[in-house]
Amino acid sequence: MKFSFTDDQRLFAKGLRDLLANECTPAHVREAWESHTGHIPQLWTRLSEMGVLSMLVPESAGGMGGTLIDAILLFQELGRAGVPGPVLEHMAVAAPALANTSWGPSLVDGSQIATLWVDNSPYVAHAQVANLVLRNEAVITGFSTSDAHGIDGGRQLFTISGGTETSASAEVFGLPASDVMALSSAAYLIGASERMIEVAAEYARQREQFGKPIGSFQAVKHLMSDALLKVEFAKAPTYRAAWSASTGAATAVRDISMAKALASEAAYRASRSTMQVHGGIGYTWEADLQLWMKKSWALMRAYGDATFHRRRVGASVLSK
Amino acid sequence: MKFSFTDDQRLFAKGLRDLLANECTPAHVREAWESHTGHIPQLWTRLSEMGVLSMLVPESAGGMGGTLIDAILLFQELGRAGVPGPVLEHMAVAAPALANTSWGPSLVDGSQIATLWVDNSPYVAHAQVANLVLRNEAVITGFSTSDAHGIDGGRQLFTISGGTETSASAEVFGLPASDVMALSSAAYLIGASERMIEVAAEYARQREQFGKPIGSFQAVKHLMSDALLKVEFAKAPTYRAAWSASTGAATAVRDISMAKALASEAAYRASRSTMQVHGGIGYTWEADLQLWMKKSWALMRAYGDATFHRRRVGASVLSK
Amino acid sequence: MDLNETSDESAFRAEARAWLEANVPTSPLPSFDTEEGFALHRVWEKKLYEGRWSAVSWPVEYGGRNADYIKWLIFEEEYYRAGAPGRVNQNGIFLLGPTIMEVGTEEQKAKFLPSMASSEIVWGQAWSEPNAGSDLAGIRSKATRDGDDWILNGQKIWASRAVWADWCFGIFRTDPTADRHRGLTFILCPLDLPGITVRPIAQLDGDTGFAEIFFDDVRVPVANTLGEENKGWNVAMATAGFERGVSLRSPARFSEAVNRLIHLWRTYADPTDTALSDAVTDVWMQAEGYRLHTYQTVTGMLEGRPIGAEASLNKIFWSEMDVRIHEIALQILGPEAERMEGPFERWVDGFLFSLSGPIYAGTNEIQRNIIADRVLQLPKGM
Amino acid sequence: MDLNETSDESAFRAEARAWLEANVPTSPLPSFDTEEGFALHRVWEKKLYEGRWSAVSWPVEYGGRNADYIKWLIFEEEYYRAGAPGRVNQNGIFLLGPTIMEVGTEEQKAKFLPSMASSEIVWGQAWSEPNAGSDLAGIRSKATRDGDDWILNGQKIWASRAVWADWCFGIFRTDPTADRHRGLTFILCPLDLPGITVRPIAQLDGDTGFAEIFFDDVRVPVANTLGEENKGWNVAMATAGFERGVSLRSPARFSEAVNRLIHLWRTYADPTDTALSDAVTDVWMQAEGYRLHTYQTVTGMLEGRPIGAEASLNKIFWSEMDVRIHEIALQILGPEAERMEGPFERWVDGFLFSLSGPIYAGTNEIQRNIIADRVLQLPKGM
Repeated sequence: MKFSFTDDQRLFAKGLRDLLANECTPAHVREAWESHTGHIPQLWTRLSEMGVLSMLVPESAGGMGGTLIDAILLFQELGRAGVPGPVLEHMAVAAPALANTSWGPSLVDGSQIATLWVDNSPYVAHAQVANLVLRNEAVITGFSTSDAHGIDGGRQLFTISGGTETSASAEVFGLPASDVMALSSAAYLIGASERMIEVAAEYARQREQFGKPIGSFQAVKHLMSDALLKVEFAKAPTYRAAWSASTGAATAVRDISMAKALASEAAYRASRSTMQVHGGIGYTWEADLQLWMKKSWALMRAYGDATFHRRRVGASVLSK
Repeated sequence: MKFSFTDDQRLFAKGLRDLLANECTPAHVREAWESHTGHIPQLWTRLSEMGVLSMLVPESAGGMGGTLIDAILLFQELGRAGVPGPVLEHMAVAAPALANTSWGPSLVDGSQIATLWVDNSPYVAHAQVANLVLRNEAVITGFSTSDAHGIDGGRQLFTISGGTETSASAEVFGLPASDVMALSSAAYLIGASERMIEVAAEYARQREQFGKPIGSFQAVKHLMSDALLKVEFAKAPTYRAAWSASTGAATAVRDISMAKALASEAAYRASRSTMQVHGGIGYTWEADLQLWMKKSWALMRAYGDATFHRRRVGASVLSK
Repeated sequence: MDLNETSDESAFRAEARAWLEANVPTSPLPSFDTEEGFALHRVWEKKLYEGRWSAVSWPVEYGGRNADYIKWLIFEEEYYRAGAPGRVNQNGIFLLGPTIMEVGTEEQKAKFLPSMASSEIVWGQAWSEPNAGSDLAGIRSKATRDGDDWILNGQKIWASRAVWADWCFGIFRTDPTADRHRGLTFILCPLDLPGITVRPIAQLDGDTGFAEIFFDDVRVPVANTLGEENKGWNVAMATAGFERGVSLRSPARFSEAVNRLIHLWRTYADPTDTALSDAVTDVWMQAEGYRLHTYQTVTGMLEGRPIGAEASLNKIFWSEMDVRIHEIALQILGPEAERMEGPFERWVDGFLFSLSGPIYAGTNEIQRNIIADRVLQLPKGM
Repeated sequence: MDLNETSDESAFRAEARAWLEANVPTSPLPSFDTEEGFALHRVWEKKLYEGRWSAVSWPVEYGGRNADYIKWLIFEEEYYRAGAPGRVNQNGIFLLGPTIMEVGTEEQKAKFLPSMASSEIVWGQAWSEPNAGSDLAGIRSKATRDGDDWILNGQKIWASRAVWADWCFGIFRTDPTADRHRGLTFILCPLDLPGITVRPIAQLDGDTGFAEIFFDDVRVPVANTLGEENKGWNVAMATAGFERGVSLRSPARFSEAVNRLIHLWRTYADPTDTALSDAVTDVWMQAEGYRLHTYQTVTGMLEGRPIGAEASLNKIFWSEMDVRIHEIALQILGPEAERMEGPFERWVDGFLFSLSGPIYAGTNEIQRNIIADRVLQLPKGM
């Protein structure tokens, strides 16, 4: 029994963090929002070069051949930086699922962009910048899009129509796309939560009221501590879910649902607490906090909300 | 539209508060607990003399002829003092319900003590000190009791067996006994909550840690404020429920349930927060706080818990 | 205690209902935080004024109906029930107006109240500053006396409605030697004067409901002082007390929102899911509790028991309730809750707006301190 | 990452399970906070010791099995699974023992550890004082040097197990000129010495799990000092860190409680009531999350990443989870939840005990401050 990551896994995540610190600053994310593409082409290229996009693609298909354990810290780093665009959809599902199809090479090198259309939503995130949409048992290309005005500028929402369908499987490691997305979103939400807490802690150290930094007030300390608590206790379940999914454990679906339920609630709590710590500034467009808050409000509902996933866990542990 | 009490109503409540400040101190309550009777005979006599026990009995039957609006502040004062024994059961239900029976006079003057057996419990509170037990459609006398070890020494719990049944109605103002008890308990819980908050505020003013009164720390301030908030916002609904019950309003049952749900949750919150403010002392037998905490933990479940009553409200407001 | 309406109250309700049914715009106006919407809301206020419904609690001479607080609540219930537009001049009619009536000179009343009631003048609020948010006593903007004029310098922020408003009111430091709450003066100021720059602040939803106001040697007559010089803090606090206490968020707003939530629940939710029906019932009880609590409070005010620090309880209660109402709605909406536009945008927009509730008009943390210190008499600890 | 047990771990688990199945008393022992129960628990500890299961993580020479943290967690899982008795010498084996191993002299180890492992000596804990609860640095009890002895004077409170224990450990002020955390010394002391008075404190449930200890010119050898003189704070904090971090409440305790809760739910609850099934699922996730988090923490410790202020997160998490587990159980129990005795008394008693969790070993408010200050690096504010 060993519940930790290897040095290689940690180093790769650190490398990605360093890359994102330069290539995916809040200014970059804002630009992606304001361009109405929700996508940073140059970053996409770098993620491809680094092997992030192809982490879950078998080596035989030109990928990194990693497992979901190898990928889970990367999802978290993507969330820390609030990376916009279909990076989770492409990396966690489309690239590995389609690796051995004719789309494989262009998805591995990132020259084509894929996104997903999961069953429980009428909307397709990122459709406008995607070359193909992977649905349950089909790839759709040549579709047209209509803006559905998503709240998160880094996760633009569309309805799509038309296009050509080609049959394909959306399974990854034997799991349906929605479950793999639930897992990767859980990790992404944890990263986003950590970042919101860091940003708010920094604000609380600087901002003075009543002649002191507001971070010195217990009310602020406790808001922040409680937010951190929920995030920290969502991590181990998320890493365990990655392990269960990677090893084909019988509890994989339950464990993924537990991760997504906890991470969704942690992210929501973090968004509320860190906004409260920011005061009026947190309610403005100018404050970077919104980049992660809105991402949290979107992803906490996407791929099954906390209630959906809690009920799946309940169905598993309460029955018998 | 006038949502306030008359001067007479306020003065009577104030008179009861003054009486209880002398006759029902924490020391008196402890004595009732430790005697294993859960009853203060001398106080009972004074409550009878003052007209509290017969507040809801018609004047024609020798009572005060009051309404539930007249009584609601009295229930609250009884809770503030944590009055032990079957005072609510006797005053709110048995005396008015049986006023025109042969038991009437002895219940009005308090020379006999009545308690209740409501349907949703296998236990009868206060049975040992009661001369008669009023059940749905019968009065039971001459029963024997077996201690069920209630958590609240001021609300001793028994199973009863044997005895003689005489048919009687347990309705008051057209409402079943359980609803009248839910209403009176709601007010009692509000009084108990107010007292817990006062006791904890006093402790927080005196107790020093880190060189300051603990009440000067925001964490303590906010625990206390949040507890007060719930109590304050349970009051108007409870007074409104008394009005609805008194006037035979169509919403009387819904309004009583709303009051009991809110008061039960407020009392529980108050018990948790005030215990936390007390620290270790709050966890001891010596601290008076337990007198109201345990009463709260008992009454919040008796006569329908918050979930039962919330669901009744829901059935009323969500249907259609 | 009599919770039935008097016949007078019922007649008032019926009159308001009839007027609103006949006059409320049939389709919603655009947000009053846009130029077009602001103008249309001003037109609506004008119509309200002409029907003498814009400021029902004001004296008849200033355009009101001398309605007592109970009637004011009844009017609000009918107003929300009718789905009538937001009140673009709320800062004026509900906040500044009552303050002018309390401390203003007769001349100020005559000058400012009628144009406020008719929304010929719409008011922005200019209290907070970049370094004086929760700590309003940290105000640095100055008013310097020059003959019969004040010269205003400094910066205000979170000035609601100020982007399109005509005038604003705020407090300025007039005695630079005085500390914190002392030496401040309450001043009324047109927003089109030379030296004033209004910079809109975009909110989370992109709208500009707030602005920064920069004052650069702005000259206003000393006659624009409200209340005593150097006593602006007390004047402002009277206003803030009323704001937090009753008028900022009337109960009808939340009762109406909960009614819409129940409709949403009936339309889209699984009725056997008790977790969800409990949540909806809870907010129904909260809205109903807030309504009852307010009726109790205003009865007390009518009977001469003024509202005090308990107002802070209201602020916490309604702001947390508002967040909760919207959280539940968004949960019911599922994937639709991710859209800023569409058939449910009012819920999503309302959610974003609700998040500002625990922050503005004094954060809920500050309100909890106030309750602890003034109601529970705990020792000061700041 | 490999969350499967190694064959060595599985063998250890099997051995523990077999031994416990053969040896755990078939009916529950009386509370160890009664004289009779204390004695019976000591007998049980003796039996554990004889099986070498009383202190599995200790070195073999002191009666342990040199089990690493993972195996310690496995043992705890089996221990709770078997429904084995509470650990009357927890203060010694889990708190003081590891501290002695870290800072004790060889002589102290030889003297104290074997008798601790066998519970020949049961230890009470004597840290808090009437005016030093959350603020442990406010300690006033004194130890004055007299030749080779300390003379102890003062009063301790919340001394757990001290009513029946043999020895206690605590910190005493040895340098009266030093302030707060400085000038304190960690001292071990028999409880049967002249000058010691132990006054039991009755808890909410009437049991006496705590005591006050009065020291009146109590003489103990200086050899009973643990760690450096005047450095008792650091020694105590090392112990407290371990207590809060891992050993105070092992995850198995809560997993076991949640399993009992699920059984209660299956037996008595309406399975279609999602509000209730959600609540039960939530605490299952909490217990499971705490278990996973602990495995992650101890893997980190085994790999050389020591636990720091994050220990405070654990303390808040398990104590709030424990309250919640019992709240849900009592809700399911309905009228039975009002009884202190009866078939469900374990739940009611457990509820009362759970309420002490957010208070003892440093209130959760203090833990939140620690997290804010040390993990989040917020400015000190006390």
